[in-house]
Amino acid sequence: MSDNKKSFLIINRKAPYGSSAARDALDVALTISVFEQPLSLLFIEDGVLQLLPEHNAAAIGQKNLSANLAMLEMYDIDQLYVCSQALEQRGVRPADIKLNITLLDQRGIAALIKQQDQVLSF
Amino acid sequence: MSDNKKSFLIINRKAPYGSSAARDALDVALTISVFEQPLSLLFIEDGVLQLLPEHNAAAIGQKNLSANLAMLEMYDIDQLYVCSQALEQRGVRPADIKLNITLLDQRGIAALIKQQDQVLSF
Amino acid sequence: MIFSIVITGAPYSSQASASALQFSRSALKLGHSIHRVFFYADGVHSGSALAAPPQDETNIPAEWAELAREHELDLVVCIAAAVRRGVLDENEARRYEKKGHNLSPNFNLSGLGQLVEAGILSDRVVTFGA
Amino acid sequence: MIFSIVITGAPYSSQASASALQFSRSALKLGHSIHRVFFYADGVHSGSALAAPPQDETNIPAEWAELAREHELDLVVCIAAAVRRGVLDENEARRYEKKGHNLSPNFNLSGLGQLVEAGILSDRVVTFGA
Amino acid sequence: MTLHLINKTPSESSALSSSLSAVSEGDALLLIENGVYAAMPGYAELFTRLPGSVQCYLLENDVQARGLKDLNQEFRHIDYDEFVELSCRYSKVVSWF
Amino acid sequence: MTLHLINKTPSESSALSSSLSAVSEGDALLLIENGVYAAMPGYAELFTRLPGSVQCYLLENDVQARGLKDLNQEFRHIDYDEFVELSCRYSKVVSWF
Repeated sequence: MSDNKKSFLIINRKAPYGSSAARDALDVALTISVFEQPLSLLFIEDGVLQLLPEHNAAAIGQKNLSANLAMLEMYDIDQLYVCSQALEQRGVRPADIKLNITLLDQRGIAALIKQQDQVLSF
Repeated sequence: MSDNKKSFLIINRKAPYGSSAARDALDVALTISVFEQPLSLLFIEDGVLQLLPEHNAAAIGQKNLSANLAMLEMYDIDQLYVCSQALEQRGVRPADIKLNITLLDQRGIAALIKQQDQVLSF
Repeated sequence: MIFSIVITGAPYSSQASASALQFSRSALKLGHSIHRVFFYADGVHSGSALAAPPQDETNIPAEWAELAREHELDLVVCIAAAVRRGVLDENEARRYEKKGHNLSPNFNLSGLGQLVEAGILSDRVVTFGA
Repeated sequence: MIFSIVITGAPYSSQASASALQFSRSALKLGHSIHRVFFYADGVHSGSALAAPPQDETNIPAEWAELAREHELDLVVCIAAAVRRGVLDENEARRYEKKGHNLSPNFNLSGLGQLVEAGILSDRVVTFGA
Repeated sequence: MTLHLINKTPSESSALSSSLSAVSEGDALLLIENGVYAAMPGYAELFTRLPGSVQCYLLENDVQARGLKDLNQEFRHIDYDEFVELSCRYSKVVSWF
Repeated sequence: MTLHLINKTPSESSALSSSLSAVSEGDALLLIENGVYAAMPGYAELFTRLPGSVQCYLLENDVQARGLKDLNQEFRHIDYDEFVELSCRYSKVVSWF
């Protein structure tokens, strides 16, 4: 591994708002990007629910996650992978998601994990 | 409801040791019994795992739950109900459980809940 | 109706305390009474006087304290759950020889008897779980 | 091997911190080094100086502190996660005008950069999740 | 009659499946917090075996927070005031988490 | 090659099912904390589709704590020292919780 670069993958498995996991994961993503390390984000299981548009978290006294998600683009974090099966199970159409994502099946997810140096899960 | 008596049901749904839920539930059970209120305990889902014998929680720096379970008998808490389906799913034989329990199916569980004044879940 | 509320989840790691707060506000607004709010397990962190959330986020301990002042709510934090999690009042800090204490002044530490008594005296107990 | 450890669960509500402690002891005993232990999310409660568990239970904050003293471990508590959950050092207590502070002296508050730097400089990052 | 309160998604805990198997005739289900995701179209089948006498509710605050649309039409959306009223109307509240 | 660390029972989270579908040839699974319950006989079927090259381990401390007997024989019991050694042998550790 040259020049202290490591490839990071952040796995997002939790729905937003019920816990701090989604926000915690995005904060780590932005920090990895500040350190200019190769970074991918993978959304599986309930994690895909973070990507639905038009949140109104003020209704439960929280801040919208979408502001943090929008930061991803500002920070040029563009390796966003989404489990297609998780979308299907929940009845979400890929077109519902306004971010630029790459759909992966199980085999693709396993391959993505295999390629990384460090994997952090949330 | 006469004389400020209420019937309580404690639902145990969590495996022991991974969190404090099992211990928290038993502490509440003993307190209800001190107040001499009618009390039943229901073990469903992972909660049935609390009833397996021969724990050795010292291996993970905790105290055995069995001491707390033994207290149930000392306090004359004898309404212990266990979901038979939860046992089956996990491959536990009713004979493996050394406490005096009553097995219930789904219908029996629904009926038990229906009878109570207050239900606390853990 | 007489309600009591049980909270077993910590702010941030669960929505339990925030939901309970909104439920309690509605119940009081509708003319019901709240006999007691009981904080158990990780719920005890709702009683922290040291929590300092960002200004644009709800300060849950502060909102409970405010609601308690307005409506003379009885906010009880389970003493056994609190002490092991590092939520102490002045008495407990002295007992355990700790240098500080961090229980918000609008909350009280007490035993599980307060939960059971609430169950006996309330028409409804609503648990907001972790 | 250089390890770093991440802990996201609170003592009692999860086994994360206790498991991480045992893993760290084994790693050090086997001659490996631990670059950093990073406490994130509810993991920050492992750094509480006020936790007073019963005498016959493991005192997790105390055991981390002891391991840190023996092996000069770098115990870092995420500052943003800690401050909102009411885990403060003297500086943060002053900044937020709080009367007390409760971070155990063997722990330090710092930013997420410490987690990422640990990921870059360590051969293995092992997360103990809530 | 019981009001069952569920605050977890179908995959983050067994809360929903436990509650569904513990329901009696005339009970009600109320999904709150992450529980509201269970009203997404992909999960409709979970609720098909409920007795017709069981009313299903969703806490609108939590639905809005999460940007959910086109949810299961068997569920009526309520606010916190109605949540309190439901807690009164049913003789007890059982929480599944 | 990856060491997958699972610390939840099959019903308390989707950690196990997620990890099983993310495994590659030559990876290993290690069940710790409540994760060890997945080695109970009732759950044997969950592991039948794993590639034969995937090694399965159980943390003995957590097994003993819970009084578990007659567990799935596909799993080798290890202690914390061996847990550390496995973390070295595999090129990274991925946690599922």
